[in-house]
Amino acid sequence: MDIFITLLINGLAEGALIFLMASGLSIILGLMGVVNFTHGTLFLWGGYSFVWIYTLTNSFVLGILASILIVFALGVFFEKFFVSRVYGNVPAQILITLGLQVIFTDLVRLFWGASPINVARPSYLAGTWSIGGVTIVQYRVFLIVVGALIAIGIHILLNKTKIGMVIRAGVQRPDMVQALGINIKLYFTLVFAAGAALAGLGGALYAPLVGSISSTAGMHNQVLAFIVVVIGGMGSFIGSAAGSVFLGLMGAAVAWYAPSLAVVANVTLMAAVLAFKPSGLFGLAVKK
Amino acid sequence: GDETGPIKIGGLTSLSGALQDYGDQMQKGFMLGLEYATDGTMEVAGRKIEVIWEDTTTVPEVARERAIKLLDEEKVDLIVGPASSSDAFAILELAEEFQKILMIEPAAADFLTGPSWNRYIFRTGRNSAQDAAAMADVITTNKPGAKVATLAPDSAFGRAMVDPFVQALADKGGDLIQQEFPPAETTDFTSYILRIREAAPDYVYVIWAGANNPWSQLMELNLEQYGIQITTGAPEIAALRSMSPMVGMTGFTVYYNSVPENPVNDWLVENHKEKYNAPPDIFTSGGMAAAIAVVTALEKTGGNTDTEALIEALRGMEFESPTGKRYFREDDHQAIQPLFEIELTEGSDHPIPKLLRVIPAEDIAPPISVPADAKR
Amino acid sequence: MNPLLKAEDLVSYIGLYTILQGVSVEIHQGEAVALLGRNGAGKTTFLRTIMGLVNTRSGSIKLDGESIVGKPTYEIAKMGIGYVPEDYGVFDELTIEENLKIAMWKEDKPTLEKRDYVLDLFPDLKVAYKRLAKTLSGGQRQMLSISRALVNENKIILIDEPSKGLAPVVIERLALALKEISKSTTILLVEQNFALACAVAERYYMIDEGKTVDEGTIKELIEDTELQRKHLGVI
Amino acid sequence: MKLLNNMDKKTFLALGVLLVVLSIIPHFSKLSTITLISRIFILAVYGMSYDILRGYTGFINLGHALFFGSGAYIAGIFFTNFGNNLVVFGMAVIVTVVFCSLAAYIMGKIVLRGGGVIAAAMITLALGEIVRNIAERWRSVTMGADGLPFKIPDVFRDRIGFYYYALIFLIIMTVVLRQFILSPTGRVLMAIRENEQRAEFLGYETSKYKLIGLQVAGIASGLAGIMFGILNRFANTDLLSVQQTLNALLITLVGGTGTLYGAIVGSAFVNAVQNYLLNLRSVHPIFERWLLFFGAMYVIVVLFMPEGFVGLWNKYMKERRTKKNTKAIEKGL
Amino acid sequence: MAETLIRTENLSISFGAHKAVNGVSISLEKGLFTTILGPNGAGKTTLFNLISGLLKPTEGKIFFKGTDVTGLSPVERVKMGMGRSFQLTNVFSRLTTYENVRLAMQAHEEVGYKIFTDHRRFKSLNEKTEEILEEVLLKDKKDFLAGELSHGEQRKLELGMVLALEPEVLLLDEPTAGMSIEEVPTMIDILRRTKKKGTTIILIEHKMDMVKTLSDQLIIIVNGAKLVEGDPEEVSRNPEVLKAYLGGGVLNEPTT
Ligand SMILES: Nc1ncnc2c1ncn2[C@@H]1O[C@H](COP(=O)(O)OP(=O)(O)OP(=O)(O)O)[C@@H](O)[C@H]1O
Ligand SMILES: Nc1ncnc2c1ncn2[C@@H]1O[C@H](COP(=O)(O)OP(=O)(O)OP(=O)(O)O)[C@@H](O)[C@H]1O
Ligand SMILES: [Mg+2]
Ligand SMILES: [Mg+2]
Repeated sequence: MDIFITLLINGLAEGALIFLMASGLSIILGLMGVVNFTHGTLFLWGGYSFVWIYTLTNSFVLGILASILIVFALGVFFEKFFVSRVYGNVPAQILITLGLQVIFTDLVRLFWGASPINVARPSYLAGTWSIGGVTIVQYRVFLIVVGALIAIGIHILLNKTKIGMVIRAGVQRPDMVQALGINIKLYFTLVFAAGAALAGLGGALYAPLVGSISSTAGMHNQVLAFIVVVIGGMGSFIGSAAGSVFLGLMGAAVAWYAPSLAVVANVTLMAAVLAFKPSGLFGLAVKK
Repeated sequence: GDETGPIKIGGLTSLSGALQDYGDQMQKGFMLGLEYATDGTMEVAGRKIEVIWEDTTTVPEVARERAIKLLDEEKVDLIVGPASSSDAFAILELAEEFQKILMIEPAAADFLTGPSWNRYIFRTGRNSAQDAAAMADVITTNKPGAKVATLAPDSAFGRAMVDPFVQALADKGGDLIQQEFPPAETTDFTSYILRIREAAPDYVYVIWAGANNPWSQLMELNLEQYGIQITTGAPEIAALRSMSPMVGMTGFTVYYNSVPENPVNDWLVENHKEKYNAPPDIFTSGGMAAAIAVVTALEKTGGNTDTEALIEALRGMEFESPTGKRYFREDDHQAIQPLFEIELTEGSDHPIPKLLRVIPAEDIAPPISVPADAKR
Repeated sequence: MNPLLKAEDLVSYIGLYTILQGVSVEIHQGEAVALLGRNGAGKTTFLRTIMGLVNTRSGSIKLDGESIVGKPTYEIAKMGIGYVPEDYGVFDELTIEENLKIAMWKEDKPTLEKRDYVLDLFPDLKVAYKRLAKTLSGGQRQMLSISRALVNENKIILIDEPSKGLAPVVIERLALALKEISKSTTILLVEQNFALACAVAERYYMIDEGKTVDEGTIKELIEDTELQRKHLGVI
Repeated sequence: MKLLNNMDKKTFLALGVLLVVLSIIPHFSKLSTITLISRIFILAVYGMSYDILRGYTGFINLGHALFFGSGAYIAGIFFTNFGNNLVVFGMAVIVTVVFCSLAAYIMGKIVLRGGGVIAAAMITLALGEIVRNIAERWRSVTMGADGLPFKIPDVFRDRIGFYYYALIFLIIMTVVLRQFILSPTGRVLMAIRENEQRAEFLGYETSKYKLIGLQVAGIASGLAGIMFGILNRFANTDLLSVQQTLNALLITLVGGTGTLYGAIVGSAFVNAVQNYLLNLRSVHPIFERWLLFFGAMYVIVVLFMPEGFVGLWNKYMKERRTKKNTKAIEKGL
Repeated sequence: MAETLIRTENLSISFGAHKAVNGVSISLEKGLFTTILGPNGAGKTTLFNLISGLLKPTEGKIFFKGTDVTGLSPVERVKMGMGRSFQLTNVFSRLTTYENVRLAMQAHEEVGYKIFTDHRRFKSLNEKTEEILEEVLLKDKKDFLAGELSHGEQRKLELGMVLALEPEVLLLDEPTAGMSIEEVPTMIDILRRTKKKGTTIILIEHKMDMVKTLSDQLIIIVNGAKLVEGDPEEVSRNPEVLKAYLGGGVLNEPTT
């Protein structure tokens, strides 16, 4: 029973972490249809910016804010000069974002080195609670809370404001959205940057969990994010959230019952889901 | 080749990509080592030493292409490197084809001086079997007949580290009761650690490299309270930084700047600090060892770079290194060397390994796994 | 009086092709003008050039005396141009309601009055109000597309073949509505349905091979069968 | 020959000169250059195989490397276990063809159920990863992530000789693949790329056609894999990775998608640039960050040559033709 | 009595609560020209989608040449001799006009899965393609990409493609929508000739004058169900039809 509860909480926390890493991509890939290979890099920049400011100022909150701001700016830069030229052209998107990924990952190595940089959790989130035989790590609970808040917040933002609507329309017919008097380019830039900032936040919150950040962390998390978005169903933000929790719990279960399958569990799941339900588990139809 | 011109050494290692820090350290160590071994003249027997560095980018095909360039175009007399075992694996055959020596440092996979070995391959660095033997030695010395579990990534690296440990532990009378292999990128070690906790070993040998390390989770799940000791090989400084929860742990190390006590290391620490404003690290020490080995051999041949002469000189040759004396075993050209039992103590930037005992080289000499019919 | 929309010697291109090669059109406040011409003459391209969706090489387009060449499309739209594209341009993944909503944002304070007006004009849309636009029939898409241009206060509306795919009753209703609207809003209409063009417009321009080749009043065109034969090939 | 009739004299002459130049190059070059060019030839075929998929069927396969890597592994495993002679080489070729067409069949059956470009890209990504993981864990045969070095038949050992084999391989594969895209089936694939539903309503069984396309691409890629394996005498799991697939995508995009020959130009460009950048590190320390420049190349290609080199060339030719035409018209007036 | 080519039995489909096609039973003889009329959203296109296999009915059956094709895929139906055009233009936009038609031709000629023969070798195919292009007035645009054609030209291309299929039954969904007035007569001509060749044609169209001159019979569909069916003149005078569909004749169509 203790083990069950421990696994459940850890699975949920993993889900929350996965969601934080994937939510940005859910917007950029799911909503805007951009196959964004810079995701992992944005994640890295989030993590490194956070560590940088956090160690400099000793303030966890400032570190988080800095990571969001810096990566938002990077997002604006990426979108305005590069991604905006390749909407609707998937292979070009893959390549141009791949190029940016190569460059900006190498820049991370240039600025911060290739070896992992260490980071501790802030004292107020560093502890654990012991209830019976169950150990609950405060930082994981914090992740669950943040993940839930972000999921709800963005869901509301996309559904109660015009942003979601304009983007959905703009992806299909950018010319007509313009002809109706809406500056779709501005929307695209801001939404892309917001997605980027979420990726950055993911990186910032990831670092204290695992205790360090390194330049190779991006690529793996990027694949994970793609899996989540696709399993959850492209274009469905809530689907991504559900997909993340599902993956988190599944990860915990596989690690406990069939650890030898853990390495391939995620991709296999993705292939299986897509083969039988191309639209994803929770999504609307996949477009195009 | 040319007996009067400069001696050309090809330095082939990861200078970009994920392993760039290893390559970088090795490069610095090698250059310092040349300086040390030639007393700053960068000359052996009147011939200048010239090093040409190439980047494998940690991609085996590129490693091959660069190696061919070094051998065919630059006509180097021997190659030192690389950092990645896979890169090394891809160029073993080129050494044979071009009949030039490949001095491996610091790639550690066993088979390089084992099943896949050829007579042109030497390795100054330790291999994973030596690590395994050292670990087994530390554990069984502290608790004879100990029950041990391992926790290593489910990757070539993880497996390559655990496999020789199984044998080494059995040889020293330990009992391996549990092996856990989480995916290399996992961020949640709970299931694996819980299973180890239930198996109740005396020691858990943790093998991990990468940002997503298990240290804090090992502490959170209170293994020590269950009477389980955590142990590992202390890594390079950057990775040590993430091990602050592990202060007090006993384990082994290949090198830490304050651990070995000998004049070579003193020189290295002093000069490295002067030049780079930081202490040397594991792969710096390795690079230096490789340089000393090369120069020692060249001195023996009197500056003759003929491969056969060099092989002759290197076989069984003893040479200095920052971790003490090493020698190349005749059968597989693996450098036999001491490792160190250490305890992690509090440090300002990272936990500092403190020497408990030098593990003698002979005690941890790995089994010879070169095929019996290999051409020597 | 200054013309509301004035295009002079307009030359525009797509990629390597120069498509308009000299179109001059002048439309005054409160007029309804028809743009006629064969398939591939360049009518659609002209409307798209006004909207800034096709690049201009030379010539000028002025709205209320202000040049709009080179302005971004959304600014042109905001200056008071409504546009009904030839291929409907409805947003498939949005509901009818959302399609109309997006169109209404152009104004700072959109009123629901106009929306109710179009829903009355096209009751089909009212029935399908909450459905995704991709489920609409061909004619219903056309209705939605027209409606999006009518929910705002515009100075001028550019309409590209609105009758296409509509049932005769609906065309009739549309004709009456456009007639009504043209009292307050200027209309530039591309139309192959001669009857509808006649019912709505007072003047016409004829385009052929990317150039304006003729202009006149609709009345003349109706009366002069020779002219009809020449331009339209009817009779 | 029919093929020649379709080309005008100038093209024919240019090709002839190119061929002569390529034939004599190895006698004036260093080994590493010869290796580099051999590698360019082989990766050009790999790129073309990708172009068949991406350029002619519109299908973005992020698992394409699994064919390529399998080819290299099959060659390696066969040479290691059954001896390194030409008979075994023949066996490896046959097994690769069978394996790739089978793998393509299975992949097709899973992927081609509808669901769109991105879903297909993701499924193939997953399939590729699964195969890579299998190779990584099947250590008794593949030696896992460390890679598998192997001995090759003696005929291939001479690097200059192998250069010619690679060149011949490229020429044969170019002719074959060109025939394929010019065949009625190739035309239907283009139709499917444009509008699958419409192709169905013309009576084409699109899934069958796509399967054929995928199989042809898979086999071509597998054969390129064998050659690549022989060139390097080494196979490792990187050859099965997404990165390897992306290399193919890069090659085709640089050269121009849907042009077939683009892949040859692309392969030459990409490999030459990388090689050049790595050589530059001794010139200036800034080139130690060669990845920055390499990444910039991706970006620049997409931004300034979205149609690739061949696309750019075609556009230039078209522009010239239209200009000529307009001039002719003006003169006529 | 002539042979029945297409028959539907109580054909229905629902989208949620909405019955887009509601118990339609029709029976069309070989060689007949039938026009389907009805208000926007009546279910005409949906009926085409059911007959051609794009949608599966929730109820009812479709028979083609005597066999039950309800369960067959669109491809199989095309192969049996059914061809359709689309209301929203549906062509291969980045292939040339010529290639669009040629592909339709190739499908019809059943060239098969040849993978190493040059497509240009099939001479007769190429000639016939040229003929069709000539017929639909697109000869001078044959090297243009289909996507570069104007709307009206794309409609002509769409028609050319189905003609190239030479189907036994031709389902045309508003082929002349957006076509210029001067070209409509040519299209009428083509349809006449096609009919003469023995092709059974089913047309959806809103241009009344064209409908009247061409059709042998009219079927009026309102709210997904068949309202009346019969002789064109008679049906178009039916008061219900006038009210639901034709309107009061405020606009005078110019007579042809
Ligand atoms: N994207 C494009 N690229 C090249 N040429 C184009 C493109 N779009 C249109 N054209 C060409 O421009 C000319 C004018 O097209 P346009 O669509 O403006 O005609 P139109 O008068 O609206 O015809 P229709 O009545 O058929 O709609 C046509 O000959 C067409 O082939
Ligand atoms: N998924 C759906 N859900 C609900 N209603 C739908 C759906 N798809 C289509 N409809 C409705 O079914 C009806 C039939 O549409 P259809 O396209 O067959 O009309 P049509 O007779 O061809 O009209 P038009 O003349 O305008 O082309 C329309 O009212 C349409 O709104
Ligand atoms: Mg038009
Ligand atoms: Mg319809």
